[in-house]
Amino acid sequence: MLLKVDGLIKDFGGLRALDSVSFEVREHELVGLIGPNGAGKTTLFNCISGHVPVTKGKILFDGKDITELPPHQRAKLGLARTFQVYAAQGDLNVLEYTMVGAFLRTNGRTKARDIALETLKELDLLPWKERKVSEIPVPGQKLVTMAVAVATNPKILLLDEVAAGLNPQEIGWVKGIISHIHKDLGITTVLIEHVMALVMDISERVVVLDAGRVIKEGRPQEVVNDPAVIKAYLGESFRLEETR
Amino acid sequence: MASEVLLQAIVAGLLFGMVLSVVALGLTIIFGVMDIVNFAHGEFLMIGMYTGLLVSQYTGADPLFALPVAAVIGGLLGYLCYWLFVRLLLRGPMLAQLLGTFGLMLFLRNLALLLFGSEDRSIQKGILVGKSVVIFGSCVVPSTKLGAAVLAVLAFLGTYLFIEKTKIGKALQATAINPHAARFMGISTDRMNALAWVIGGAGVTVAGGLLVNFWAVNPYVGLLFTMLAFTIVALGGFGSVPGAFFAGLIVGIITEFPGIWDAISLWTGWNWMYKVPMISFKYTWVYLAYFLIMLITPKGLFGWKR
Amino acid sequence: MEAIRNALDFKDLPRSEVYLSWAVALFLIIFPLLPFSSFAMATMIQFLIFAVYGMGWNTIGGYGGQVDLGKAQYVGIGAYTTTVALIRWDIPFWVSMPLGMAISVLWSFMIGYPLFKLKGHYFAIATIATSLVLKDLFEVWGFVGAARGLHISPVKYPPPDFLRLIFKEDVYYYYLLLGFFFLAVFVMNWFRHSALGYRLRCIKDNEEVAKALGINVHWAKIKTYALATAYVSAMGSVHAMYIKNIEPEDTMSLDISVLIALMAMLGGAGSLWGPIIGAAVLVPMKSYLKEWMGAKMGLIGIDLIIYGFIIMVIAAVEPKGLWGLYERWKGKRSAP
Amino acid sequence: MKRLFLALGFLALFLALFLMEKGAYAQDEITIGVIYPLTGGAASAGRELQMGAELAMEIANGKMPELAMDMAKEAGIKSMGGKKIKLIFKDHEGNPTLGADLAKKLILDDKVVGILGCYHSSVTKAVSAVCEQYGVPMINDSSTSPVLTRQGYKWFWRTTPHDGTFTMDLFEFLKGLSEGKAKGVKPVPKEELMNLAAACEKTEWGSAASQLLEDYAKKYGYNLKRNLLYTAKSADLSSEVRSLLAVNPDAMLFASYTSDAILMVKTLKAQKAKPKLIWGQNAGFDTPEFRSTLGEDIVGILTRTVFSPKLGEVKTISTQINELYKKKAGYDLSDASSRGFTGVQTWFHVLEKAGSTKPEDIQRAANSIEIPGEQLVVPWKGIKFATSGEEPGQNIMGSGIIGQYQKNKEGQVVLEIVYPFELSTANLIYPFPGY
Amino acid sequence: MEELLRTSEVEIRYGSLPVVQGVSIRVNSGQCVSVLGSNGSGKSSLLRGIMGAQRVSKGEIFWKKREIQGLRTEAIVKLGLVYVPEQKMLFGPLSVLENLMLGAYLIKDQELIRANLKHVFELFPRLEERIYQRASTLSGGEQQMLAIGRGLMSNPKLLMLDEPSLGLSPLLVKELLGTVARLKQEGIPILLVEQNVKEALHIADYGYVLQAGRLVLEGPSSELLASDLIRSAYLGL
Repeated sequence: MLLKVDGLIKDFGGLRALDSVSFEVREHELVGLIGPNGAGKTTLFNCISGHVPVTKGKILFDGKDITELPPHQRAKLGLARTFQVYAAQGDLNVLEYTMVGAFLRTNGRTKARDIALETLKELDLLPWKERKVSEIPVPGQKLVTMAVAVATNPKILLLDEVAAGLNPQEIGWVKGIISHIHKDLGITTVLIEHVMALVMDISERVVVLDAGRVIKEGRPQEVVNDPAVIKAYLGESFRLEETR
Repeated sequence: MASEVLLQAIVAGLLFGMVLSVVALGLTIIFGVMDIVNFAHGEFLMIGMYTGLLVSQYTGADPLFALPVAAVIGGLLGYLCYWLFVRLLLRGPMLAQLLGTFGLMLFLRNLALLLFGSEDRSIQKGILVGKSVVIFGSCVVPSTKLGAAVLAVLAFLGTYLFIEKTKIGKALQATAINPHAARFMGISTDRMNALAWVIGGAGVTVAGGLLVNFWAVNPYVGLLFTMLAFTIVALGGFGSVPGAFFAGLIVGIITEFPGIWDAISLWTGWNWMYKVPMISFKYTWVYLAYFLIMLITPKGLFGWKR
Repeated sequence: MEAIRNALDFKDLPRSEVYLSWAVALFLIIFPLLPFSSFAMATMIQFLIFAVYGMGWNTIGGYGGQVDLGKAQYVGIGAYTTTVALIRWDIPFWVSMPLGMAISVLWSFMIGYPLFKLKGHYFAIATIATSLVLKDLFEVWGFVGAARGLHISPVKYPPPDFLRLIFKEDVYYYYLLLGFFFLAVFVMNWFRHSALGYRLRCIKDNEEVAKALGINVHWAKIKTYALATAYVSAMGSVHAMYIKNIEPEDTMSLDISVLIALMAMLGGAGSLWGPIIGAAVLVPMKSYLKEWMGAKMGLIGIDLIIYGFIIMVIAAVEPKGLWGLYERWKGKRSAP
Repeated sequence: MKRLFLALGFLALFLALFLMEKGAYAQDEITIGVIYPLTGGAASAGRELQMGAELAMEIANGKMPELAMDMAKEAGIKSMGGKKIKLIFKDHEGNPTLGADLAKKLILDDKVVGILGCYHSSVTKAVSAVCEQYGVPMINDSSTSPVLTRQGYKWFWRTTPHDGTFTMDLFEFLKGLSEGKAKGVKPVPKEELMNLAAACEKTEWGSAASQLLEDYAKKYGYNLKRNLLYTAKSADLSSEVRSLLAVNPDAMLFASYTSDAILMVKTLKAQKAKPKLIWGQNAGFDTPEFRSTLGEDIVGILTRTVFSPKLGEVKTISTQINELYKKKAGYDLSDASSRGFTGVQTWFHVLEKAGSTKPEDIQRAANSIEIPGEQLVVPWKGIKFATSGEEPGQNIMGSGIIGQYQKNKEGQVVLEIVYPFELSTANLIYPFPGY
Repeated sequence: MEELLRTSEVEIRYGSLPVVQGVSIRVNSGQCVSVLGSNGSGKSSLLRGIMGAQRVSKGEIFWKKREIQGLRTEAIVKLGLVYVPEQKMLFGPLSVLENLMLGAYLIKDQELIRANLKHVFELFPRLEERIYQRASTLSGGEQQMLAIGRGLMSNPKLLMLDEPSLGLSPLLVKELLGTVARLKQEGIPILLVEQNVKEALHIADYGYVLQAGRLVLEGPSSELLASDLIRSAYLGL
């Protein structure tokens, strides 16, 4: 068991964003995390990566309780993530930015550079290496943040909506990269995604969150046909029969 | 004796604090409405002080009558500053805002230096100048200070009522709380920002007009008050108007800490206390207070916004 | 070893910039041989001092995006350490300067820890506050001469004295400062390429992302702040030996902090050449405007009026400063 | 190509900037650099000094046989073939670093023969160090911190007596007061004047003055209950005054520059302070601005000084110069202007004696001149610099007086001399009338 | 049926990322139109674009046949388009009444304001009970009521509701959408953005379905309800 979330509760003021969420990610798995707007997916990521403190519950990573650790220490243990909305402002170029990730494992500039170049090559981003992150289009930025996360050499990678706003062709491209990261680099991946075409296609297992609770867990096909899931997405009284 | 000294210090601190709260009023409104820190705030105050001084000097009228003039000049200045300059800064990052208001500070300060010279100047004639009021015993208060404090409270109350009781005041508050939502109500945020600068500018120049009754003015006077105002705004809570008032009083008393120290040393009779040059730390405590407040309660006493 | 290689590695700069820097370096080296007035010399010395101050500021303020307006306190600590050490115990400059740096860095750790819990404006104002508190303290502390300050007597320490760094002619100070200046550029170049430098630039961009990449944001800021401090403190020490008369009101005034920050910001925060350009433009402008229009025409303060106005325009038009303007211009040229 | 021209243009401009800065003055003039605070908190004193110095320069360069002064007899410096003195004024704003920069510039770029200045003791200290380094003679006319002549400098001479003398005068005065020596006042028991409180500005001058008060109070057996330092630039002194009043002092002693002296008296008035004596260590307490701003509020205040128009009653030269000065400035000579005048006068005598502008000659001349008291506007026995002992370069013939502001018959406020007792021009007002 | 609002080939970008592409919708007087789509499909961006709160990079927006693209938000509000935002955007520290009065900021006529207030309290009696309470202390449902009430205070000529049911319990959703239905009955034109497909379509006359920023389906509500495409738009099947 690589990651285990146990009875996680997160309150914002009076609002309970996560309510006793428990789920597990096994090594070398690719898990999709879906759910309607406001279900608490990103909050869950923030709790796991340590960007927001949890109210109650436990997070175990690689057999270690990381609930109280600050984010940078979690990253050192091998937990990497990307962000949903992140538009770079700074003047780092793609290579330099990827090197920041590589510096987690080494302090030498040459070595970091080598790691970064290799990562960029793996993800087919080499042609962009001299360009400033803030100057490339947002879908590209998302790929770069993935590359940076991969450059930290993580055990697990949490991807937050990498395909949002991409066109089908680009989605295909991203899909390829994700499965490359997962299969060839052997990095366990958790994926938040709204683009169902992507999630359903590559996830081995899907966890559905609604209103802060896990309402369903299982293989993609199972999940989409689950009445509870459909209800969560399409509304109270929506029945499958009506649409047929 | 000790209690008299203590009382004197506290009275003086409160009176000064009342004026200070008007100094901070504009800063807290501008900050509240548009999240921008105006480092030139003290320079506006300095302009108010010169206005009070010059108007009374050339017309022979009492400096207190110069207050409306100061308010108009300050308001106008704030308005111009907003439309010509600050509006452009808002597009940039925080670094540019800091840089810009610093530039404004240097500009105004040295303009005053060019126009008025670097000498200290103070009011010589006036209804209140040179008179004192005995509150009781040896507790003597200069009438200028008392008058300024009373008018300060009135000015503060006026502004407070304007913000709390009028429609435009409410719109200003709404802009401060959430400018996007305010826009959806049909409130022009640009106009509200300008209004904040007008009120801010007028408030602080009026404070300057009050201050000049008992405080000498030179082009460099602004910085001290900028720092005092920042402390008050931090203590009262960024953007909080009533907070500014009470925090002003507290900071006023902090500046009179040497008097309190004297009272304690008289009380206890400890001679070593006389040797501590507490008077040199008059404002040091204020700066320290800012630092500590920001670390302990970043939202201040009345803050609703950070 | 790699650190030194990094420090000397300017390969990532465009060729034109490299040539230009060679030209500037050459000019700086031969400058004292040219027939200039002592005033020009003094101005150049000011330029070198402020360029190094600005480079120090640039690490935390430019690359880190933390606007620090309290650098004067470190100028003060550096200046006072060397001067006190010289006057009280006759410790030579070359020992007391590192000592001053150590004390400054220690102090920066002490106040940096709480300081960096604050962000943005709050941080900027808090740095002013700490600097003022320290200044007030120095103004009453008899050991360091209180408000009357300290004074290095030319009788007690006759020039030239290479150990204590006491010279009569400015040219000695000039070359010494030039050495420091080049060193500072190299250290800056190293910093730019070091893990810390990269991390800091990432922090400036987005702290949350930085955290997720395993960067201890608070600690990285404190470390960089210490580096900035070391720069400023070392220059403060030299500055003290140069002016030979230090007092809190002058050495530790907020004006110094503001000038340091402004020069770097105006030149271009977060770029290698920014602080140098800022100092190269502003220092001569300030002193010559002051001399011509201030002293000769009686327009007191005109230097800072123009100065302030330029800063306002730059802030409103191009937040990245003069270097930003240059880059934009270059970008426009290369775009079509 | 366009870019190259642009770059070249900038470079040319840059070089031009530097090259334009080279002062050249006519050879037939002897230039003296004068560094005074022409702006800032002590600007009014600076202007006084400047006008005094200019008046002396006019007299030295012109011919006014009606004046009983060596300086007035011939135009220019006789020993150098009638060369004229030219003063280059610079403004140090009360900032020592700026002062030192200006001195360097005067010495290296303007090639001045010597320096005069600088009022603020702190600035004088910095400037004198520069002069010492470059071996350029400096005469100080107006700084009174005793430290200045104790630095072992070979190129520094001071005409004015320092605060040691003035402070001793004060305590002698207090002592005389209890012995009944003061004109028109019955002996005051020492117990009545036992408790003193002092406030001095906190730079070089004030902190030295503060230390002297402490020392002399101990020596003379008085109780200095409070001795605080304050910032001359502060715009509000109410807590300082309250702190002084908290110890219920019999006499209040101050060392203040101009604007803070005015503020101090105003605050005393607003607080209804009523000590028996108020004494000012000159500087601020003896500027025309102090008098004109505060008017009758200063009646009864004592100040140490080196000049009072009343001196004319004993010294004709003082009256004559005062008349000339009045024509120029519109009001009487003051402490500052008379010292500035005397400073240039001393320079004249030194140059006359040296006969050349070589620093060594000037040094030799300065160490050996002796200007008799009757040539001076100030009430000193003369000017003669110590060449050995504790204070080389200090004028050993200087002395101070203590004046008191009193209202004369015409209702004007004038400075009457009350100490030395034998020079008294009026009865002492004691105790201080209060507000 | 007079045309009120029409967008034509609108494109909105966040940076270089297009979130709305070539979307044309139309609202006629007296009509309730619903815009549907899963999250991230660009519904809210579209509304914000119409309100001038989001820069529209391409396309045109007409209000009563007049081009309003490029106007400032304040000016658009003045025309009578009222937006009730997704995150409610209440003025938390102010009271319920003050919030409502700010909704009527542009109205000068005191009588009208009083009448509107009465109308709002009639629709949401619970708001009247909490009239002096701070908005931030209200429950989620009450906050949504206040947001709608505030919108109604300015006599809207078109009310744009952005996911009013978000984060509410099923019971509250029913109640709230009931109120929306009532508003429609009263003749107020409504543009409703909802996730809650079924409920929304029951109220609306016409619907548009967005997927990844593009219009994939449109038609009268009854037709949409019967369509299979809607499911694929949401669940990607």
